[in-house]
Amino acid sequence: MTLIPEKDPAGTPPAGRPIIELRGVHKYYGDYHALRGISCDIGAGEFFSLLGPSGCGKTTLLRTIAGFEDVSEGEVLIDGRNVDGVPANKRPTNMVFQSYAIFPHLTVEENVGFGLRRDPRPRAEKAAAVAAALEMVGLSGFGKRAAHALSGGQRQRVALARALILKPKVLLLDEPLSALDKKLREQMQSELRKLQRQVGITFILVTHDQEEALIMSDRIAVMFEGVIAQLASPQDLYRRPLTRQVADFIGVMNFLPATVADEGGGQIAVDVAGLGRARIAAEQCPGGVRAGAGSVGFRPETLTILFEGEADRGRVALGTVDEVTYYGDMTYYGVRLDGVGEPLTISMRNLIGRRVLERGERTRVAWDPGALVLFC
Amino acid sequence: MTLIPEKDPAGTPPAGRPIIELRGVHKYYGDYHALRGISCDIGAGEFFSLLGPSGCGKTTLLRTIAGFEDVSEGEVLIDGRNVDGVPANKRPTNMVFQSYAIFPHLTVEENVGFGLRRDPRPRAEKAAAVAAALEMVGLSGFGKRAAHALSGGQRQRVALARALILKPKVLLLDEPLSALDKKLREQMQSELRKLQRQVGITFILVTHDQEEALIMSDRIAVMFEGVIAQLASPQDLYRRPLTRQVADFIGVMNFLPATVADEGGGQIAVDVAGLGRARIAAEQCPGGVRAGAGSVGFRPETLTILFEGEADRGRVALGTVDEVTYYGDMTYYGVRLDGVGEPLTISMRNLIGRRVLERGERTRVAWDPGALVLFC
Amino acid sequence: MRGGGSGFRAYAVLYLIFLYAPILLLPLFAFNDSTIIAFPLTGFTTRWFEELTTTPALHQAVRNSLIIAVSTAILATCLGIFAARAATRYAFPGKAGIIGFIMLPLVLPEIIVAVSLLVVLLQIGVKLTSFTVIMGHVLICTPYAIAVLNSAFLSLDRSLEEAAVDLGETRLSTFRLITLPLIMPGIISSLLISFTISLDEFIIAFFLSGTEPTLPVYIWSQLRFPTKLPAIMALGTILVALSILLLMIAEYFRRQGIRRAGGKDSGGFL
Amino acid sequence: MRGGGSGFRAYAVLYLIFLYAPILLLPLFAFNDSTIIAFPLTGFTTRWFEELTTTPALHQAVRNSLIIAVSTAILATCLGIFAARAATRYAFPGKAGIIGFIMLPLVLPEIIVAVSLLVVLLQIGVKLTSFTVIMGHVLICTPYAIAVLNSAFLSLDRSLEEAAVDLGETRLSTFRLITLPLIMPGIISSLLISFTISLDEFIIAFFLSGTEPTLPVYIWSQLRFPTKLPAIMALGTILVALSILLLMIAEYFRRQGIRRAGGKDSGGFL
Repeated sequence: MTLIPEKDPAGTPPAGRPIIELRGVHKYYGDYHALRGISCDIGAGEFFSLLGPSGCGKTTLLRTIAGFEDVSEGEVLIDGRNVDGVPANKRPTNMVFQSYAIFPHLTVEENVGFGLRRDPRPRAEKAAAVAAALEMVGLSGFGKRAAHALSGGQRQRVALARALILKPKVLLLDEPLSALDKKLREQMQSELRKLQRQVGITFILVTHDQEEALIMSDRIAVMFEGVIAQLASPQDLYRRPLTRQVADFIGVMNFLPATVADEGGGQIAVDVAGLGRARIAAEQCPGGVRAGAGSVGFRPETLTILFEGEADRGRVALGTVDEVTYYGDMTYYGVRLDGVGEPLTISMRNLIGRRVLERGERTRVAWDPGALVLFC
Repeated sequence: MTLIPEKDPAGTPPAGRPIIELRGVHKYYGDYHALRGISCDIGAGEFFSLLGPSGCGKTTLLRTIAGFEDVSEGEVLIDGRNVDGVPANKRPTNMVFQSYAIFPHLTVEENVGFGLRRDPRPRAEKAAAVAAALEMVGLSGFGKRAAHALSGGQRQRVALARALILKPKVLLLDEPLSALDKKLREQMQSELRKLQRQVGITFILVTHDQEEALIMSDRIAVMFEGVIAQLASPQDLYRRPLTRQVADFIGVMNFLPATVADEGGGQIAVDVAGLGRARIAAEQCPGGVRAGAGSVGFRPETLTILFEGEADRGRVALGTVDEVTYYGDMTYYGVRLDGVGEPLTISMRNLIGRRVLERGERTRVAWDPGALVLFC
Repeated sequence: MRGGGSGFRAYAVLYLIFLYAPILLLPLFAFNDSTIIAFPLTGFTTRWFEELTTTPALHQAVRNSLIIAVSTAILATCLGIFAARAATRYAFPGKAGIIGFIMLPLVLPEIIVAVSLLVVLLQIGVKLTSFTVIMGHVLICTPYAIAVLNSAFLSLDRSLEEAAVDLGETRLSTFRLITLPLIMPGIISSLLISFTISLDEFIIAFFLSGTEPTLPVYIWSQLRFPTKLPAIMALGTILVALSILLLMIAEYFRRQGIRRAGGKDSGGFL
Repeated sequence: MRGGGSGFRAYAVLYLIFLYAPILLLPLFAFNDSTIIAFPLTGFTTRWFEELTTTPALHQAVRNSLIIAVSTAILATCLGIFAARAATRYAFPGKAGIIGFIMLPLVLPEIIVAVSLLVVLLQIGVKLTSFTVIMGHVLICTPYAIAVLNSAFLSLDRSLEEAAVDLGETRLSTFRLITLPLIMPGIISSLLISFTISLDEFIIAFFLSGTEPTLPVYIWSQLRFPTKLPAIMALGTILVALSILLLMIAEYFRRQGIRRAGGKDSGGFL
């Protein structure tokens, strides 16, 4: 029942009926075409991410699911039901806003319990539900605090508890971690993942941070200019990007010009500029093979610098160290291979006893044809 | 002539007379003791970083060197001359502000040429200097633009050109990259380093981002609560942190309780909780050895997960995978070793053909006594 | 600014003291035991204050002024809420023109407003009462109310309203539960400003109040009698005291508004 | 707000039209060929405007008003710059009290200000001229000037001034090259507001102007003569037109200030 273009591997959505079905969703703002035919299914219990640069339409899509924006064309189904015309307050979705939208004039408790106002349960039961929600996000004992006295991370947690207390079918998160500093962001990424496993609710996360999407998601939809460029699991996305644009957006990728020389028998022969001919498997060209000029991509960790005394392995090229960036656990080298124009980025772990090369040193670089990805 | 505490290795400042000498600098704001006896030398042509959490006094120290804050006690020498009482406009230092402080009512050209107002050179020469400065930061052709129409990265460059056109002896940078998004920040980090090598001026960078300090600096002063906790090169700082606090602030470090059992002959015997006795070298205890309880630290990349079919090497412990975080090029595992309370963080490169373990799997972990650091 | 600045600053301070001295002299004459307002002072008395308590016409004027000021404050603030909400939340054709037109009384001489209102009211045959004064005062207070409430709406994060809807509230209950409490400091500000302007206004009240004078109109009428001057001084002293009290209340609410919004106090009034 | 809100909103719009109708009727009577201000209109004429051009006393009043308004605007704005700079840049004991005291005329009835000034001036024996009116107007305009300039100083990033000093400028040249140009929209705003308040003010001018009436005082004096009323309508029409022009200029400078500061236009006046 999916409407994803054929060429998209789309990962494997969890079994059972999808909780969200998007069918050819278009959105116009006057002349501006913000969403250009989005179709995909999101499974119940999935951690799903919408990833893309700013202005790609990911937030618009999220707000369309939440009910804050109407769909110009196409259908949005939640739990099998078309929600066209259903306002945000009648949808089984809840949202964590980028600004957290904590009500500043209420206490933490009143914020978390806000959605229970129309709940007919007795007061004591509701108070217990609020306490349970606060405990879930690690804020027990903060109930009486004034909301405006909270730190960024605490606001984030209150926003989560406030949305989850209504037990929505889908939790929508609009860049929920972008306002936090790095250490806190990493901690919240881990906590959010654990929370999602614990409550089992479908999470849809909007983010522009590819690392965040890779870390947290079961599946990721990469969006550019209102369309889904690739929908896949983090590992597929990293290892088998469909297009150069996706490859460039997810992690670091070195590109070299290449020409497809020969194809057949499940193998492709590629002439890579500066490195010569390589034989690769068909699955190393996830976007499909076409004869003629294209490019190949290498991830920095698939290239290896061979230190003094290490034996050659795989195919080896010679080059000069152009740039050294020491990260503590890793060192990133910019190495200009002989006969190759652009320096290539190579990442090496800083093992004990392994020295850090200096700029200007000559070095051997081992590369593996099995690691490259071909874009035609 | 340095006044650094003996136990501090202090890296090796470049040869020749230091350009900045700080001697017992104290700063009080009323009752608040912001700087508590800062002493260090900064060499000419160094890329020096002041690293620490917010409120540690790093920005105060920078503003003290710039002349925006008076010193309550102690001396600041610039190029061998005591600058006490010398106002900011008479010091051979220039600053790049956190907000960039681009004058919004002037053009790019007028901003960059602002410092040349009192320069007696003819107009044409000054215009040439402005053009050269703009070219240096890659903004040729932007001279006539209005300053308020610039993007964040462009503002950063204008601020750099404006400060460097005066050929200061020292360029002070107050968190210059914190307002930029991640991709742009990484690009500017690389450009700043290249620029510093090119102009040869001493750069003093204030940052709270340990990764940024590691990448960019020749030497780093780590500050906590108004004192320098360690002054060293990035590699020394990462490999041989003086205190647990420094180790925790720089990169990721796993800590386990440990007891010094025996010492002598350049070797120390340590009983590590859950892992047993390890013999380590004296330099693995950069903060000094004391008998009794302490802790040892492991960096995540010094622990290795042994996959099926890999032979045991070094010392091996058994454990269960508790958490898996997939970063694309790396996977971070949280592994709970048998008999050890806290899960340890282990980073593994995602080599081609190497699978990613799943939560709950049993695994072998190799560890190397030569990689641990002892804190007493 | 160190050298020349400090001399200039001293001059500015002296100038301010000189300007404000008259206001500080009010209490002196109010407690001076003489019907003639002149130095030297002759003795201490509270009889001018006592005289105020026994003047029914004054009491009626105070009552009129309060009724007019309270009504004006409420009406102008209600209109301000609608206009400010429309200005910040919706885009509609001619918006800038309409809002500009509403702001017109800010810059128009009050005497022109007063005269044109008077002409029209006399045309229609409306009797001049406190009600007609309220009309005039709403006209001049609404622009201030809109300006204050406009910034209150602008500083309100729209996602707060969206969050309330997302959590199951209707638009109406969202306005009551979220919008209204959060713009409350702006509403109080608007009420206080409108109240003060209405209470202090003279010329419109003079033309439109008919036989129901407001306090400033009453004071004006008393100035014809020199013997009433010390009592006016006493009245002025009371008004100065009340004004200071009003400023302190306004400042209290401003600070509370900042605290509630979680913001940082940037100092300064207004 | 969808259901009940729209009905309420229509009511608000009607109320506003009702309030503003009189101002719109001014031009009607100004061009009406009759000395009696009443419907039905009898014909078109421009003679009331011609009458204005041939009245020397009016011209003198306009001149007086302009001199007073310009002087007041400049003095109040200069005082405002010092006070706002002191309030935002320095901490000193009693700061809140001093600033509160400066803000006092904002809430004090103008008739009280006028009377107390009059009493003191008569005591000292100062002759009542345009100069004394300027004094009174500076007193009531300075709080507005401070409020406007205070926010101009607050929105000024201090690191801009530090950067200029870092690049070799002195404190004084920094003020001239950086601070002044950047608070210029605030200064223009302050000048316009003070100018408008002074031009429109009646009661202080009435008491302190002596034999040099301002425009509102002149209008007041003409209202005793019913035959002068159509000319007053013509004058009112001109003042409405000028006020609209003034608002448009103010809005232009406000937008320019936003553009210059690189900010986003959040709409609305003031």
